[in-house]
Amino acid sequence: MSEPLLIELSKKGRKAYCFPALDLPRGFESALPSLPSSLLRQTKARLPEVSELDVVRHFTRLSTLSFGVDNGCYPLGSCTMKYNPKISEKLAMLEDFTTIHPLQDSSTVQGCLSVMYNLLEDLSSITGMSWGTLQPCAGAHGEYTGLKMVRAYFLKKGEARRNKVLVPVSAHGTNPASAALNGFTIVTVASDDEGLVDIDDLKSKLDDSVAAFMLTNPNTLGLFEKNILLISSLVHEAGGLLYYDGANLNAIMGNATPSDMGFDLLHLNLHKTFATPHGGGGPGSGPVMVKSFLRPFLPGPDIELTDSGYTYNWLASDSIGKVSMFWGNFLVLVKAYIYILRMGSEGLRAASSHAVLNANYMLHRLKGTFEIPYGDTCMHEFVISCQNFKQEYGVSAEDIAKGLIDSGYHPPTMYFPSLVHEALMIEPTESESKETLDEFTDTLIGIAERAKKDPQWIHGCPWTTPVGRLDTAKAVKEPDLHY
Amino acid sequence: MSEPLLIELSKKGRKAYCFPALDLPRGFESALPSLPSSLLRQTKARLPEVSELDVVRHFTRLSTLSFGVDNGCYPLGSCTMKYNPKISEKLAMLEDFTTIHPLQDSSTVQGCLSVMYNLLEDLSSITGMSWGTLQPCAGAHGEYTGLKMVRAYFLKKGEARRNKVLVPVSAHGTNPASAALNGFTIVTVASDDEGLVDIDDLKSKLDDSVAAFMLTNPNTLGLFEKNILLISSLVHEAGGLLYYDGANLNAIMGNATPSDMGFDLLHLNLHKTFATPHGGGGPGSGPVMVKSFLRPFLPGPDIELTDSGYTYNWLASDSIGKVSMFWGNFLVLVKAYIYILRMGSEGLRAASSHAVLNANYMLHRLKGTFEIPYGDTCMHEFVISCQNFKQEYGVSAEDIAKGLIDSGYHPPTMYFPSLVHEALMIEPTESESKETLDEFTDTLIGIAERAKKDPQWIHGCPWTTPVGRLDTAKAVKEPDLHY
Amino acid sequence: MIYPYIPHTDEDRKQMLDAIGMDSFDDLYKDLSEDLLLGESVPISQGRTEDEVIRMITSIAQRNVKGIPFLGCGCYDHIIPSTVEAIASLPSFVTAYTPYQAEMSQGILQAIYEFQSMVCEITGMDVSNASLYDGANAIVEAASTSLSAKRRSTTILVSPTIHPFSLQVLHTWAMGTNRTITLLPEKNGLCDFSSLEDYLNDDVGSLIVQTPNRYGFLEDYTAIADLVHAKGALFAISSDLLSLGMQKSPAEWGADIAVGDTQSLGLPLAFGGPACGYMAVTKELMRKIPGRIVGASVDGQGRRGYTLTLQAREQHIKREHATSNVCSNQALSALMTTVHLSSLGWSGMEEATKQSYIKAHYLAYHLAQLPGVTLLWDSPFWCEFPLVFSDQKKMRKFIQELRNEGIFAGVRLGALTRDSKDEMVLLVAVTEKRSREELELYLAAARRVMN
Amino acid sequence: MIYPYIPHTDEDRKQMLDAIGMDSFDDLYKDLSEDLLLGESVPISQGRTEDEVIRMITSIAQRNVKGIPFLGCGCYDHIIPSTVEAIASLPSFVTAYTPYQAEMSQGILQAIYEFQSMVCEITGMDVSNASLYDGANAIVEAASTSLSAKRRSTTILVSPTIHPFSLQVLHTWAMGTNRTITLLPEKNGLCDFSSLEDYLNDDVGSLIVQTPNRYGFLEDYTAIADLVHAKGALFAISSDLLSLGMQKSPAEWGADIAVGDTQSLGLPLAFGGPACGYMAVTKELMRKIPGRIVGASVDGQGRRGYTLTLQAREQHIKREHATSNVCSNQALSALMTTVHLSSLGWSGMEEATKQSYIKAHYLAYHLAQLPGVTLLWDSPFWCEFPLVFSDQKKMRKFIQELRNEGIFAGVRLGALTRDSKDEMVLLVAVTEKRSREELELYLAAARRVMN
Repeated sequence: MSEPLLIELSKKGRKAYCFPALDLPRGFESALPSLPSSLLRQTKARLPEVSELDVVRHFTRLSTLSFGVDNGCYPLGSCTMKYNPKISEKLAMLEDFTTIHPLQDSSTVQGCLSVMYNLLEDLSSITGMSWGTLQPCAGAHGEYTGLKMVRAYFLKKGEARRNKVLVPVSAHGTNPASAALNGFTIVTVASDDEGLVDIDDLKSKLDDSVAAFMLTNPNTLGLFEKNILLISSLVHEAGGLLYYDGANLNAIMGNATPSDMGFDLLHLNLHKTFATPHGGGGPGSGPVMVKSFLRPFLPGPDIELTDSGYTYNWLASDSIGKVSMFWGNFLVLVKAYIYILRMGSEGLRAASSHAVLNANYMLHRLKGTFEIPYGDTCMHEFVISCQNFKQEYGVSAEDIAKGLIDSGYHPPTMYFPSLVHEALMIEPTESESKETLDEFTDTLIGIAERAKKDPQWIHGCPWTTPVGRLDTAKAVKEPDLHY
Repeated sequence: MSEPLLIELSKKGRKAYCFPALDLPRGFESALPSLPSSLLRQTKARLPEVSELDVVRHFTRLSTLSFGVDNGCYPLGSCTMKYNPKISEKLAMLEDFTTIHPLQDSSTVQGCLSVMYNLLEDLSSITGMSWGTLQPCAGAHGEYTGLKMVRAYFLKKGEARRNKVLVPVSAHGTNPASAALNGFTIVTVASDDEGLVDIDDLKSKLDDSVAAFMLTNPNTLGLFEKNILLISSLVHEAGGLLYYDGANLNAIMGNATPSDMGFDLLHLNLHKTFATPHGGGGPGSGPVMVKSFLRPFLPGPDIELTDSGYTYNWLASDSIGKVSMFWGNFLVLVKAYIYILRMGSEGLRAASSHAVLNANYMLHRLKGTFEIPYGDTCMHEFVISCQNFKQEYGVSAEDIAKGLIDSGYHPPTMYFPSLVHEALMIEPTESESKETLDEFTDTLIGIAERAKKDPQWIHGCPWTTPVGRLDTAKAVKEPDLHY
Repeated sequence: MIYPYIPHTDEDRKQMLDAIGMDSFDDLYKDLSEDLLLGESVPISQGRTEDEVIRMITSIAQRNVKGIPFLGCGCYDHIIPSTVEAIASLPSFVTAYTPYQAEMSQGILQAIYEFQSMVCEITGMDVSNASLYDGANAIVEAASTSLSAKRRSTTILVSPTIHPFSLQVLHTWAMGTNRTITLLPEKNGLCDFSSLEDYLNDDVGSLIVQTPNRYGFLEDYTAIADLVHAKGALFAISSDLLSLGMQKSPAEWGADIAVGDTQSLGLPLAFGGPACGYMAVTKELMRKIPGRIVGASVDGQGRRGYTLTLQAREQHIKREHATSNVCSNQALSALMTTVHLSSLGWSGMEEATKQSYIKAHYLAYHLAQLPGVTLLWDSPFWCEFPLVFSDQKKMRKFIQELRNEGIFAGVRLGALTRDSKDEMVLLVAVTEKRSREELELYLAAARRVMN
Repeated sequence: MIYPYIPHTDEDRKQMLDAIGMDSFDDLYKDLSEDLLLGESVPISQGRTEDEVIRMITSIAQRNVKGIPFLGCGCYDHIIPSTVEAIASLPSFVTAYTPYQAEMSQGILQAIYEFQSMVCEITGMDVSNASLYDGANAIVEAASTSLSAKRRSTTILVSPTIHPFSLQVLHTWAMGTNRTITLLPEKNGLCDFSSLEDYLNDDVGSLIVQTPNRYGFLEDYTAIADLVHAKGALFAISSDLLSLGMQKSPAEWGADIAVGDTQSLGLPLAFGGPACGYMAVTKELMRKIPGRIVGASVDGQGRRGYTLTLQAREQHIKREHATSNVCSNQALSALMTTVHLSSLGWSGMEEATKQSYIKAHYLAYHLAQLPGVTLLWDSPFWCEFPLVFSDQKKMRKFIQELRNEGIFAGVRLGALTRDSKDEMVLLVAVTEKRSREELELYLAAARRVMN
């Protein structure tokens, strides 16, 4: 069933919330001069006037028109939709966290600083890096922060000429966008037949104008860049830095470190690898971790442990400055810290191993039905192509994805990476059981088989949702962006 | 979509929860003699072995197969399904309440005792009674407790002969059941043409064997017993007591008191009138409030306010003893207390007035379509009859109720009271807005109209639920009560 | 006029009154004579805003004193997985009524069916209901069921070692009726069955016992069921449901009725409520059991579904002839227990019972070394034991000194029974949740007081 | 081997490895050279059980000191209705991703559409996005949008009175690029526009100002928009969204871009995060705005539905040519603001701003009577004001004595700017949540210190 807009339920004079009456001496209010009228708002905003029950019912119903990991399998490639532990949600809402102001004196926020300091220590251990910052609010924000440090590093070094950032053609879109935001010129590096970085192409593009090569490893095809040590030495020989996009860390966490692979800095997505919830699109958290030579460039303030407890350290002279209003998405940090405490070193290693096991198991079960353009095995995710369905039956990747919705699954990522035609990118994560994987793959194969015979059915999918596929062209041509 | 049983997802060795390792000196455990084998369990219980995500998904899905007040209008007659404030849920879960043991010394539970004492004070004011007990866990439990006090009172008075309890034919089923549980003989009093207590019949049954007359006012037809003061004097003249079933207090709260009507004792349903949630069937709470002459018979312990704070008082020599393990459903009491604090005296009066307004408004809108066997106006609820639909079109009250489900409403109470054939008993409560009432009544009228023309459709309702009407005869004949 | 939780605007009120042909709110109450209508509002305080109530309730709650609870006596501080609160706060569960409309209540019905199944599995019995108020009331229902199952019986034989409060609740039930509660003798903290046959006359509907009993002791019911059954009476055992992770189940003892509380499985202390009574019986008693029961069936298309069933037993059908007056039960508490058990599985339940056993014995062993206290009898116990003091002043000091360390040392049995023979007895409960540090803190303080 | 949140049994592992033709977990990592594979596990602690983590985190959290916060500076302690947390904790919202699959995400999409609508209504602008990280990053995005909207512009004119941290974040954005941040002069705590025309050269992409500004003052932008627009530049105003319940809206000032934070509307302090940046623009800038946007459309049957739209602006399509790199935003925070505003309505929002105004002025008025402190300038303010001390020792004592009363007296502006001229300035914030008692407690303590 669809739900009207709350404003459509609005009724003049209805109230869901009342404030306590003003309890100052009555004389004061009347004696107080009001603001100059030039500063006063002239118009009213049209907001819903509804009862508390209206608010609760409206949003409760909207929640039933949404789908999260708690509702079912959500194998969205590159997004690591793993289980978000309930204990994290509970503890992050402790009043001793939620009622603390970010500008209290450091002596009164030792709990918060302790969480942040210890989380940084653990993330350093997990990545093999020296230290980092928790300020970035999302993965892309981390990329921006990391590349800003790269810029600052080369400026300090007197290598202002380094204005290029290389990205593989298979990179996440945020990589080139974040580089561009920092004023870098983006140079795309080709993939070879195996779906890996084309070493010759890379070599041809490495020169003394290159600031960094951004790489996610495993890459977005779910393939480990086997030549990573070679890549690392090539980039470093050219005087550039190697940047690790941590979106795919869930493939290697605890089994290998970006540091050993030669990466100089990286960002993490706590809302992917460290099990904090995605919240329908955020808040996430994108800490940046660096090797020691980049540490002076980290955003301020740093947190230090002194004899009198944790304190802020604003002193780093080469710091790029702040990247967020305060200290980052603190409550998300709490949840990530809890996840690490729960899992421990062996648990984190097991998480990535089982994520890789799950992906390979699914790949194995699907390869009879779907084309696997790159690789016979994979890391934590893999990409299938529906091109043969498209060509032979006119059935697109989107069609097949939409078919899954009626069976209670969230579809995989569609049409990414662009290297693969009619791509579906599948990442099961370690949270899913063998039974769920079996059911999901059986369903997907069943949809593919039925689609061949029943094109009308598949083009109409999904059938069970409150709306079918929407006219997205109309949404662009005749934008209706608010009530 | 349907959901399997969790045991059907069970897999040997899977775990959703791990306990901390035992951390006692290793020697101790091995030196400790185990229990005599005669005391040890021999068999394993078959419980689900699943992951934490399995647990979360299973019950989250089950929640989507349930319907509460937060999901939509729930006009279940005699159940007062009003809005359950979110603030009550939040505050009842304060650790300072949930981690308190019932047998801590009274000096360490002043917070809990304060809630209970002040709630009793407020409930006394609202009902006009002298004092009460919060121990009963539900309305029926309150009835049982109240009638036990009636018994104790007459025993003490030397009137053991009073072994009859009168109930009107329209009484809630719990009334006679609770009386029977106390060893009373039940005598039913007829209704007159108006649906009210038949005074002549009452008179004919009043004698010196009558212990009490149980009455809910307004009665289950939603009609106020206009002759209540006459009834009261008749019962009292016969030496009996007048018991008030508080299930329908939401019609008069703040506007009138059972005390003024001549009732000697009563129970309340905090989960109805005082907005605590029903929880899918409980926990509720059924305080009993009494006039002062019955106070010595209240269950123990009482709570007293002394110079050193709140204390338990176990001393009442005529007390009927305990009726619950500890002090009642304490967290429910907290929620009811919060509701009273929020509403205040004017708010409580407004609640019942608006409940009555809503019911009359609905009655007015429905009376062109449905037969209203009793009364042209009502109190907080009313009963419609679908008998004409049954006779002319073969459409039952159940059919019409099931039709509402497909429109996103919970049906009204069906087939009660038995006085009315093909009864639907509707109680909107004050929480529902005029708009919701309009939509609900429009829908109900629409269903009734369609049912006349389309019997096949109405007999198949509901169509949109994961299961249709179940074979209840089979459920009784071939009981399948566990996995 | 704006009231919390009432959506009506002035315009609504006017339109609605107009529609029903009334002029004012007074007309709504025209059936009430004038002397019944309150002139002034009831004498309670004015309404408060949410913010005011938050401050007020938070501050009231803070007047409670928290401590490390070594308190038991029917309410225990066990570990609860985070899943329990997360699930039990979902609004479709919280704000629903009893699932009368099966088609839109499959979630709640299935959860109750799973609850019943788990209770049957753990007790070993055939049929469970959907919950009762608490353990004490479950005993009352067991007694009622017995009398209705055995015609003309009026007496319930009761172990003297059942929880003192359960016994009080049972006495209340019998008070003013033709029912008789007869207590068996007690020996070394256990029910003494040596003369059981003498008590078993034709009036007896059932024998009701409890294990772990009021002292925490585990009782041995070898051969009892046969004796009871030989006289046509029923045998009912009350147990903390969690204890059945270790001790022999009611079915294994040959019981006809298993009752008790599930509080140890997923419910917080919460000042003693809501708890969650359970009751399970043999197939023979299926149509005698009180309360709600959910059963599986099929719809017209053969799809499996769940529904309230065997309702012919219930008050809303049978009225005074119902097996009980139960209407509301403790459904949400039962859901919490169901989620708890789903999270633990059998191995987790075993682990919880085992660790409680070992930790309780660790504390008992070391306390028993101290001068001035002894363990009251040496009967086998699970997670709670009675410590008897030789000196009442010492006992008070013990409790006070431990309180100063943030520890609630135990429950004074005398405070429950108000019986002078129990005055020197402290019941100490230890669950798997008590950490080693907490145990050592207890012991250190105890040594300081007693040495 | 049992790990938290990993469901695999030993048997599963074996079966799955067998299926894929591998012998062990090592085979899964065959593409990693041996020197990349870690021999030992990473040097962090062993896993802990839930109960252990609950104890640990609770105890860490308790090391924070709570107080009555008169602290603001971009993070304010306003009243939040209970509906907000209740809704924002529903699992289908919490555990969902960005709503790429519209058909199964209508709930989230519609909620975002409602968020956008409310931001448009309150700012008066035409188009809002679905949220940004925080107020400081919203200013950065405003700057980026300006430069991309006005070709060949490289300079952003910035008011010196924007939040010190926003200014730092903006400087970081400019650092190492061809972008220039030029600060206007300041006068009496307000941006001084008297020489604005001199600054407005062709390089200027936009003028960015903030009101209430870093001191809490409300600025007057009469005629500014015309001046800026005359030079082809854009005018961006940053505001606490709640403040627009009282002060003139960005649209009313003629702004092209409205940015800021919604933290004051439904988000707890939470040590500063998650907050929720907002950005709304004129129709002309619709295709330049960064971040997610939800639009309404119809499906094949003509049913209204919501979907992410105008994606051609975004990084996953346009890569380096995108309007921004934003991918994750603060969706759940935006939901909280949406529920908050839905609960308050316009009258509630007005009430909150009005009460904050009056209470802040009450405190300011009485503090200004005290010796040793004065209000820094007498510009109009809303809910926050700068108090300047004549003596640094007195200021420290003031802060410390109030702390002893459980009050956080204010934010030292110097701690943010690390500028000696700000050392004696204390920024005091008062919201509608501060009760009369709390205000009097503050005043009483202040009088004790200063008199």
